[in-house]
Amino acid sequence: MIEIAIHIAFVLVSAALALNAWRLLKGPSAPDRILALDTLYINTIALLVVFGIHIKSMVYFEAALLIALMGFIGTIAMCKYLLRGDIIE
Amino acid sequence: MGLAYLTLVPFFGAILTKLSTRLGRYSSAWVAILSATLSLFLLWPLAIQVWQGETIIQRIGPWLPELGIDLAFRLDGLSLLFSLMILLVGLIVVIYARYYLSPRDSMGRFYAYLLLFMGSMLGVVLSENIIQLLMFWELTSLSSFLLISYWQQREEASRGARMALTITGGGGLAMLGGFLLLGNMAGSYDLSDILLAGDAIRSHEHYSSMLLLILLGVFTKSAQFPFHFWLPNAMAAPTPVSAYLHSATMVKAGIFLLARLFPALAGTPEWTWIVSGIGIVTFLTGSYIALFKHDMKALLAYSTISHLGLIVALFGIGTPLAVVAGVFHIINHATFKASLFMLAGIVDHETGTRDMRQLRGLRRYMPYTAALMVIAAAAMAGIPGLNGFVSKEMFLEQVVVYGDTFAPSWLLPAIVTAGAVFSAAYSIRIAHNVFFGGEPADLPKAPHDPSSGMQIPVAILVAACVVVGLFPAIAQPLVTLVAGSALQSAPPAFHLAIWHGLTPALWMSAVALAGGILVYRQREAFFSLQSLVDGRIDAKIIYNGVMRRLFAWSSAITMNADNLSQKRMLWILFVTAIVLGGYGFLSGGGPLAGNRAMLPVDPMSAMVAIIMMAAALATVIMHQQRFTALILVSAVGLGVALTFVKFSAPDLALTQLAVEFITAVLLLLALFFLPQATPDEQDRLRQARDIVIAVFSGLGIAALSYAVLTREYETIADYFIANSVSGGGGANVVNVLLVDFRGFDTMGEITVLALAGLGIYAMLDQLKLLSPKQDAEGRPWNPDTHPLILATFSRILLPLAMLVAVFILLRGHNLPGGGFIAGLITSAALIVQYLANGVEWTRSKLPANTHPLIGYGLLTAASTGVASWYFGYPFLTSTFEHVHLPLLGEFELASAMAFDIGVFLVVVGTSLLILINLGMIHQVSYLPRIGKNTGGKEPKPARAAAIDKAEKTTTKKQEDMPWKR
Amino acid sequence: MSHLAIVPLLLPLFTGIFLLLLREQRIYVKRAISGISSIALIAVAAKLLCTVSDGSILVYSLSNWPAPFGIVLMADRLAALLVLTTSLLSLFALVYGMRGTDRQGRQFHILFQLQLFGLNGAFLTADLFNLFVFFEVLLLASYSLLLHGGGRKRIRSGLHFVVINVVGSSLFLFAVGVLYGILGTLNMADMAVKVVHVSADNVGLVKAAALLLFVVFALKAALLPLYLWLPSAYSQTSAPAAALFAIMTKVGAYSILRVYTLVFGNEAGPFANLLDGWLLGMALATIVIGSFGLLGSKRLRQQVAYLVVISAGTLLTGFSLESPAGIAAGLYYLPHTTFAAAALFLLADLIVQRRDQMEDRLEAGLVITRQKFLGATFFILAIIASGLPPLSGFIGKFMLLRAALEHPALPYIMAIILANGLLTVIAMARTGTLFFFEAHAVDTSTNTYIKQGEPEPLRVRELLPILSLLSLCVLMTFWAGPINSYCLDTASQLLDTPSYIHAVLGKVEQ
Amino acid sequence: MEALISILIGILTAGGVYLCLRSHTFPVVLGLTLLSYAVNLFLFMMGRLVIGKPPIISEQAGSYADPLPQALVLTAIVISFAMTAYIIVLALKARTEMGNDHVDGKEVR
Amino acid sequence: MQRFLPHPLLTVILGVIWLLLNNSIDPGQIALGLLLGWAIPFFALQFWPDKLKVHKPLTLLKFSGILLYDIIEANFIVAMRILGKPEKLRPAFIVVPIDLDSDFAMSILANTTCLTPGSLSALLAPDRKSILVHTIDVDDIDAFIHTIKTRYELPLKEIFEE
Amino acid sequence: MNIVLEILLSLLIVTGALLTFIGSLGLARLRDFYTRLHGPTKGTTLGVGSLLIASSIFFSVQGDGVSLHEVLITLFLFITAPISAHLLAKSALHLKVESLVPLPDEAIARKNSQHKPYQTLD
Ligand code: NA
Ligand code: NA
Repeated sequence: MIEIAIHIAFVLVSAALALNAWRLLKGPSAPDRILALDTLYINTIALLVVFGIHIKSMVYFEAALLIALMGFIGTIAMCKYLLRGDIIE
Repeated sequence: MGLAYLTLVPFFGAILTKLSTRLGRYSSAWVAILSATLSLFLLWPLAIQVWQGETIIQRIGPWLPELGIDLAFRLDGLSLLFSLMILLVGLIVVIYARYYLSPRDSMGRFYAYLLLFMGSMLGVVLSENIIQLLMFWELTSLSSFLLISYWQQREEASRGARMALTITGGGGLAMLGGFLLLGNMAGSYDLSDILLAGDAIRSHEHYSSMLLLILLGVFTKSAQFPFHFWLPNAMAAPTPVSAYLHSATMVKAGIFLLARLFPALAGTPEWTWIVSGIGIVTFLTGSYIALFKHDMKALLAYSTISHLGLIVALFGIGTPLAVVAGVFHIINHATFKASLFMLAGIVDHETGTRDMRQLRGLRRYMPYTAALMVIAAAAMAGIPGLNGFVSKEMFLEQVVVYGDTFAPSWLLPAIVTAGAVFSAAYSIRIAHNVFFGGEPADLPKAPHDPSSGMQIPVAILVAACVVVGLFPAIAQPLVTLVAGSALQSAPPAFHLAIWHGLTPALWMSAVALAGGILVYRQREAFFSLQSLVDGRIDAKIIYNGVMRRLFAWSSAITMNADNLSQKRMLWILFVTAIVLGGYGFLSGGGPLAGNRAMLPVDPMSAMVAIIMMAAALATVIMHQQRFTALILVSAVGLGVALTFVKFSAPDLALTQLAVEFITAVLLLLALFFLPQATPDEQDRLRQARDIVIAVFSGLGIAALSYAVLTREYETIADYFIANSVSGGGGANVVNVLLVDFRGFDTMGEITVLALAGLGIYAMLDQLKLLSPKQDAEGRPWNPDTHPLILATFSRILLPLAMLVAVFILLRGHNLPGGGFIAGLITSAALIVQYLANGVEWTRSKLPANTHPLIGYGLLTAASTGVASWYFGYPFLTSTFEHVHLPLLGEFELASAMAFDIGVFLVVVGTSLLILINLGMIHQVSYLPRIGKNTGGKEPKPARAAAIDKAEKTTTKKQEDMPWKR
Repeated sequence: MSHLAIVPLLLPLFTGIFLLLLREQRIYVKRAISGISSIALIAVAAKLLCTVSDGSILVYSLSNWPAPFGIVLMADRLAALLVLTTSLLSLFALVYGMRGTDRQGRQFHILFQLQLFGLNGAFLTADLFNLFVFFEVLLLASYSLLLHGGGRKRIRSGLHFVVINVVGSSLFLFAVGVLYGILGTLNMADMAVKVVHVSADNVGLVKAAALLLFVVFALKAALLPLYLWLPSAYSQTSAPAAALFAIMTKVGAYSILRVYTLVFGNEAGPFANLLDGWLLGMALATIVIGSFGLLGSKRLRQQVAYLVVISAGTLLTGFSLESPAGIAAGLYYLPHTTFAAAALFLLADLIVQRRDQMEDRLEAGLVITRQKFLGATFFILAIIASGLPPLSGFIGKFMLLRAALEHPALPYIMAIILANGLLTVIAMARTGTLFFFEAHAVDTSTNTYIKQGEPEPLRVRELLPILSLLSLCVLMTFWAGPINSYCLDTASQLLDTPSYIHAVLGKVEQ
Repeated sequence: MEALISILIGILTAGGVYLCLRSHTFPVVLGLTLLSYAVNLFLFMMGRLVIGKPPIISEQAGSYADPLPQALVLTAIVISFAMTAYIIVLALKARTEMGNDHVDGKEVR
Repeated sequence: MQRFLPHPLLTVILGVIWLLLNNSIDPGQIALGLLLGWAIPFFALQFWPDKLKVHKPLTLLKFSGILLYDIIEANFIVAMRILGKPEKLRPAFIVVPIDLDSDFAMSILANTTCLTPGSLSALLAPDRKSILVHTIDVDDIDAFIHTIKTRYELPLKEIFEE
Repeated sequence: MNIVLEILLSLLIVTGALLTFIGSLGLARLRDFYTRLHGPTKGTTLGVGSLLIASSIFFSVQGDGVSLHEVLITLFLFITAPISAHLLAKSALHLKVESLVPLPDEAIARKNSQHKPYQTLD
C-alpha cells in the first residue's frame, strides 16, 4: 500500500515541479521567478523525503535540511537584491 | 696545445685591451700589437714543422663526446697561409689604426673587437672539427657586426652591420645544416676523416642539398653574387676594418672553406657548375659595378667582390692548376687590396673625403701616397711586373682551358676578358682620377702626406707586391705547400713566372688593358648610361624591400593573431578539442553504445532532467536579462544536486547545494555593479558559428558520456570500500577518500581555495566602485536597509546553523558531511548576518580580514600531514583511536578529523574573505563611523583602514571568536 | 624512511603558510623568509637530482597507501631536472621581485611560494587527477601573480588568461573522466598497464580522451593554434612574474612528455605513439608563427613572449622525434630557453624603466643610463636566444638537428629551425641596434644632451638575477657534455616504461 | 536513463560553450558555471549510474556506488567554485579598469 | 551566571536540537549537545541586540496550539481557493494597526499572519504601528482585523511584553 | 508494520503530496503575483510538513530507534516560509508588480520615504 502511495506521491510532486518550472520560465516579474525557485526548493524536499522512504534510507536527511536552509537564504538574498541592489551593505 | 693557445691569445688580448684603456689611450694598441706578435711567435715553431711537410693535429679533448664534438686544431699548408695572413695583415692594420683613429674614437673598444675578430678568424682556419670551425665562423660574423657598427651613432653603420650579420650569419646557419649532413656522411666532424671520405660523400643521396647549404655559407661570407651587396654597405666601418676584414681575412673565409673542403666536395658537375658559374658572374658584375662607384672604398669593395669571384671561379674549375692559381691569387689579392684600402684610408684621413668626383691631382700634395697607390692599383689591374699580373695570367689560362670543355669555346674567355677590361678600367680610375688631373676642388682639409706610421705598413705590403711580381719564383714553395694541402695531394708541376710565351692568356690581358684604358677615357659616357639604371636593379634596394615587407607582413600576421579577442582564443580552443577528440573517437573505431545493462527511466528523473534542460536552455536564451538568467542557473544547480542525490552521492549533493548558494550571492554582488542587461550582439554570422561550435561540443560530450555509461569497467574502487573502515577508520568512503586515500588532492584543493581568496582580496584591495543609486528601471532603492523581520530571524538562524555545521563536521567521517560542507554552512549562516544586518554592524562582531583563519586552516591540515613523519610514516598518513569514556560511551578520534577541521577553517576563512570584502567595495561612505573610533586617524586606503579597524575591534573582543578559543 | 621526494612541495607550502600567518608587515622580513626558503629549495632540488641521477626512481606513497590506490609522488631524472630548473629560476625571479615589485600589491611572496608548490607538485606527482589539482594550484597562483600590480592592459590579458585556462581545466576533467571510466584507475603507471589491454570497442574512447588531454597540455604549452593567450599575458605582466612564467609553458611540455611516453608510449599497444603526426606538425607550426610574431612585435617584451612561444615549439619538436637523442635535445633546450627568456624579461624591465614613456617600444629613443652594460647584456642574451654559436642556444639547436638527421621530416625540421634562427637574428639585431646604437644622446626637441632613466646605478638585486641567469646559460655551454649525457640517460629512462611501472606499482606486492 | 543523462550533460555543455563565447563578462561567467555543472556531472557519471547505494559502509547494504568519482567531483566542485569566484571578481576589476564589461574592453553600445 | 552561562534557555533548546539532529539520546550525545548548547551562545549571542525574555511560557504553549490548528485550517482554505475558479477570488490589501513594542513580537506577528487563513503580511509600516496584509479572499475586512488583534496580537503581547 | 499504521502513512504521504501539488498549482494558475504567493507559502509548506511527519513515523517503526529529526526541517520550514513570503511581497510592492486589486495607497509609501533606516540597538 505504501508503495502505491509513494508512486502517487512521485507523480504529484513531479507534476508540482513541472508547474514550478513553468512559472520559473514564464515569470513574468522577478518576484514571480524567485517565488518559483523557492517553491522548487521546497518541493525538492518533498521529493527527497518520498525518495528516502522509497529506498528506506535516511542518508538524504542532511540534503533535505540543507535544501531547506539554502533555499531560504537564497530567496532572501534575491529579495534583498531586488529591494536594495546591494545585498551586503 | 700551441695552436689552441695562439688562437686564444687574441681573445685574452681583447679582454686585456678593454681593461688596459685606463692605462692611457695607446696602451690598448700596444696590447693588440703584443697579442698579435705573441700569436705569431707561438705559430713560428709549428710553421717550421708544416714547412717540412707535416700536418699538425692537436686534440684538446672531448667536449660533447656523445655528439662527436671534440676540440681539436689543425695546422697544414692552407691553414698556415691563412693564419699568417690573419696575423701579419692584422699586425699591420693594428699599427695603421693606431694612427688612423681619431681622438673621439674609443681605442679600447676598437682593438677589443679587432682582436676578438682576429681570434675567431684564427679559430676558423685552425679548426680540425668542423662544428668547432662553424662556431668560430659565426663568431667572425658577430665580431664583424661589432666592428662595422663601430661608429654606432652613424645610422648607415648600424644598418650596414645588421645587413652583414643577417647575410653572413644566415649563411652560417645554412652551413650548420650542411655540416650536420656532411658529418653524417663522413661519419665524423673531423676534417682528417672528412677529407678522406670524399667518395662516400660525393656518392651520398643528400650530397647536393648538403653542398648547397655549405655553399650558401661560403658565398654569403665571400660576398658572391647574389649576396655580394652586404660588402659595400659594410664600408661604413672604419677603413682599417675594411682593409682587414673585407680584403684580407673575413671575406676570404669562404674561399678558405672552398679550399679546405675541396678534396671532399669538389669533382662533381654540381660543384663545377655552381661554384665556377657563381664565381664568374660575381667576377663580371663586381668589376662592372666597381667602375661606377665614386667612393673609393665602394670601388675597392666591388673590386674585392669581383676578385673573390675570380678565385671562387678557379676553385670551381677545379683542375689542380686552377687550385694553384687560386691559392696564388689569394696571396696576391690580400697584399694589394689591403694596401689599396689603407691608401684610400689615408686619402680619406688627409683630405676628409673619399669622393672621386672631388678628388683629383693629389700627387702634388701627397707624392709618396700617390706612388704607392699607382703601384698597388697596377697590381690590381694586372700590369706585368706586379704580383697581380702573374696570378691573373694563370686564371685566364685556366679559363681558356676550361672554356674548351663546352661550346662555343670562345664564350667564357670573352666574358672573362670583359670582366678584366672593367677591372683594368677601375684600377686606372682609382689611381688616375685621384692623384692626376687638375687641382682638387674644395676639399674639407688641406691634403699632405700622412705620418710615417700610416705609410710604412702600406709600403711593406706594396713592396711585397713588387717583389713577388718581379720574382714570382720566391712564392713557389709557399704556393706549392698551400696548394698541396688544399688538394690533399702533391700539386702538379708548375712554375711561377712572368713570361709564358705568347699564350692566349697574354692576348686576353693585353686586350683587357687596352680596353680598360679606353673605357676609362669614355667613362663619362658609361656613367650617364649607368645613371639610367641606377637605383633600379640594386641588390641593396631589393634587400631592404624584402626586409620591409618581411616586417610588415609579420606585424600584420601578429596583430591579426593576437588581436586580444577572447572569443577567438576560446572558439579556436573548442574547435581544436572537437577536432582532435572527434578524430580520436572515430579513428579508434568501436561502437557508440556498449553492452552494459541500462537503467529504466522513471517519470520523476525524467521530469527533473527535463526541467534542468529547460532551465539551462532558458538561461542561454534569456542570458541578456542577467538577473533572470541568474535565477535560472540556480535552478539548474538545484537540479544537479538532485541528480547527485538520485545516483547515490549524498556528499556531493550537500556540497553542490552549499556552493550553489554562495555562488549565487557572489553573482548577486557582482550584478549590482555590472550592467543589468547584456547588449545585443549584432554579428549574426559569428553567433551562428558559436551555435554550431556549441552544438558540436554538446554532441561530443554527450556521445562520450553515453559511450562510457553503457560500458562495463573494472575499477580500483573496491579497494577503497574494503579498506575504508579498517584502514581509514571511517564508514563514509567518500570522506575517507578525501581526507586519507587521496588526502593530498584535498591538500591541493584547499590551497587553491586559499589562493583564490588571497587573489580576490588582492584584486579588491584598491578597487573602488560607485554603487548605482537606482535599479535598472531607474527606481530608487527601497529605503528600508534592513527589513525588521529578516534581521530578527537571521539572529535565531545563526546558532541553529552553527549547530548544524558542527553536526555535519563531526559526522563527516562516517556519514555524509565533512569539513568542507560544514565550512560552507557556517559561512552561509554568517553571510546571512551580513545580509540582514549590514556590514558595519556585523563587522563589529566578526573580523573582515580572515587571513589568519585561512592560514591556520592550511597550517592545521599540513601539520596533520607532517605529524605522521614523527611516527615514521609518509606525509598525511592517518590514524584513529576508539576511546571509551565512562557513561558517555564510545568516541572515535581520527587524525583525519584534524585534517578536516583544517579544511573547515580554510573554507570559512576564504568564503568570508571573498564575500565580505566584495561587500565592502563601496564602503567609503561608511568610513566616518570607523574614523570616529580610530581616533580621527586619516585612514588610507579607505578600505584597508576599515579592515584594520575591524581587526582592532575583533582583537579587542577576541574571546568572541570561536577559533581563538 | 626518506621524505626527500616531498620536501620540494612542503618547503614552499609551509613557507607560504608561514608568510600568510606572519603579522609582521615589514617587507624585508618577508623577503628574507621567502629568499631563504628559495635557496633551501635549490639545495633540496640539487640533492634530489643527485639522488636520482644514478637512475633510481624515488616513489613516495602519500598517506601510506600503495599505488595505484593512494596518490604517489615519483621523482625520476626528468622530474628532478625540472624541479631544479624551477627552483633556480624562481630564486632569481624572486630576487628581482625585491627591487620593488613585491611592494606593489599584497601577498606577492605568498603567491610566489604557493606557485612553486604547484609547479613542483605538477612535476613530481604520478597521479593524473593529482596533476590536475596541481595545475589548478599553479594556475591560480599565476593568475594573481599575473595581475599583480594591476593596470588596464594587464587586467584584460589576465581575464583572457584566466577564462581560457578555466575552460582548459574543464577539458582536462572530461578527459580524466573518460580515462577513469574505461581504465578504472588514475595512477599513470597503472594506466600504462591497463591501456595495453583495452578492448577493441573502447580504443576510440581512450583515444578521444588522450587527445583531449593533449589539447589541454598543448594549451598550457602554448602550441599553435592555442598559443594566442601567451603573448599579451606574458608581455603585460610584471617582470618577475613573467620571468617565473618562463617555466609555465614547460609544465605543458613536461606533461606531454610524461603522459605520452609513459601512458601512451611505445608499449601502449593500440595507442603506441598516439601523437605521431600531431605533435611534430603543431610544434613546427608554432615555431613558424612564433618567428613571425618575433618580427612583427612592436615591443621588446612582446618579442620575448614570442621567444617563449618559439622555445615551446622547439623543445616539443625535440620530444616529438621520440628518439632518445631527440628527447635529450629537448631536455637540454628546456632549462636553457627558460633561463634565457627569464633573463630577457628582466632585462626588458630595466630598459622599460629607463625609457620613460617610450617604454620598450621598438623605436630609437634617447641614450639611457648604463647603456653600454645593458647593451652588452642584451647582445649576449640575443646570441643565446637566437642560437648562434658558441653559447647554449647553439648547442641545443645542434643537438636537435643532429637528432633529426634520420627523421623522415628532416627537410622541414631543418628548414624551419634554421630559418627561425635567421629570423631571430634579424629581429634581435634590429631591436639591439634600435635600443643601443641608434639611440641619440641629444634631445632633438630641446637640443640638450640628455640621458634617460634613473640616474642611480644598477642595484645588485637587479644585476644579480640577470647575470646569474645569463651565466647559467654559459655554464650550460661549458658543461654541455655532462648535461647532455644526463639528458640522454633521462630520455632512455623515460622510454623504458616497464622499469618505471615496476618502480611505482612494484610496491603493490609488498 | 543513461541516454537521458548524456543528453542532459550534452545540453549543459552546449549551453556553457555558447555562453562562454559571448563577449561580455557576465554571460561568460554564467557559461563557465553551466560548463562546470556539465563537467561535474560527467565526471560523477564515470562511476556509472547507481541508484540508492551511497558508498557509506553498513551491514544492510550489499553493494555500493563507486566512491572514487564522487571524491574527484567533490574536489572538482571546490576548485570550480574557487575559479568562479575569482572570475566574478576579476570581471568587476575589469569593469572598473576598462570602463565597460566587454571581455576585450571594447565599448560596444 | 551571566558570564558562564549566557543563555540557559538557548542552551537547552540547542541541546534538544542536537539530539534531534543525531536522532539519538545516548549519554555521549546529550553531553556533547549540552556542551555545544553552552558554547555556541558565546559567539551567537553577540548578534542578539535585545535579549528576548519569555514571561508566560504557558500562554506561549497555548498560542502555539492555536497557531498549529490555524495553520492546518488555513492551508485547507487556501487549497480550496486555489482549486476553485481564480476569477471568483476577492483579494485585498489591508492595513492592520498594531501596538507592539518588541521587535521580536512584531516579527512573530508578521509571520503568524502569513501562516493563517488566506493572508500574508506584505509590509511593516516604518513607524511599527501597522502592518500591511494581503488577503487572498476576504469578505469582512473589520472581522479580519479583529481576529488578528485578538487571536494573535494579544497573546504575543502577554508573552513577550508586560 | 500493522495495517493501521500503513494506512495512516499512506494517507499522510498522499495528502502531503497533494497539498504540495496544490500549492504549486496555485503558483501556476492564479492571476497576479500577490495571490500566487499564497499557494506555495501555505499549501506546499504544510504538504512537505506532513510528508516529513510521515517519514519520521516510517523510520521510527523501521526499527533502529525513533526518528524525529524530520521535525527539525518541518519547524524550519514553518518558521521561514512566512519570512520569504513577506520579503517577496515587500519586493513585489517595491517593484510595483501589478495586482488585481489596486496597490495600497501612497500613504504607506510616504511613510516609507520619511523613514530612517533600521538601527540595531547595541
Ligand atoms: Na556590497
Ligand atoms: Na612560459
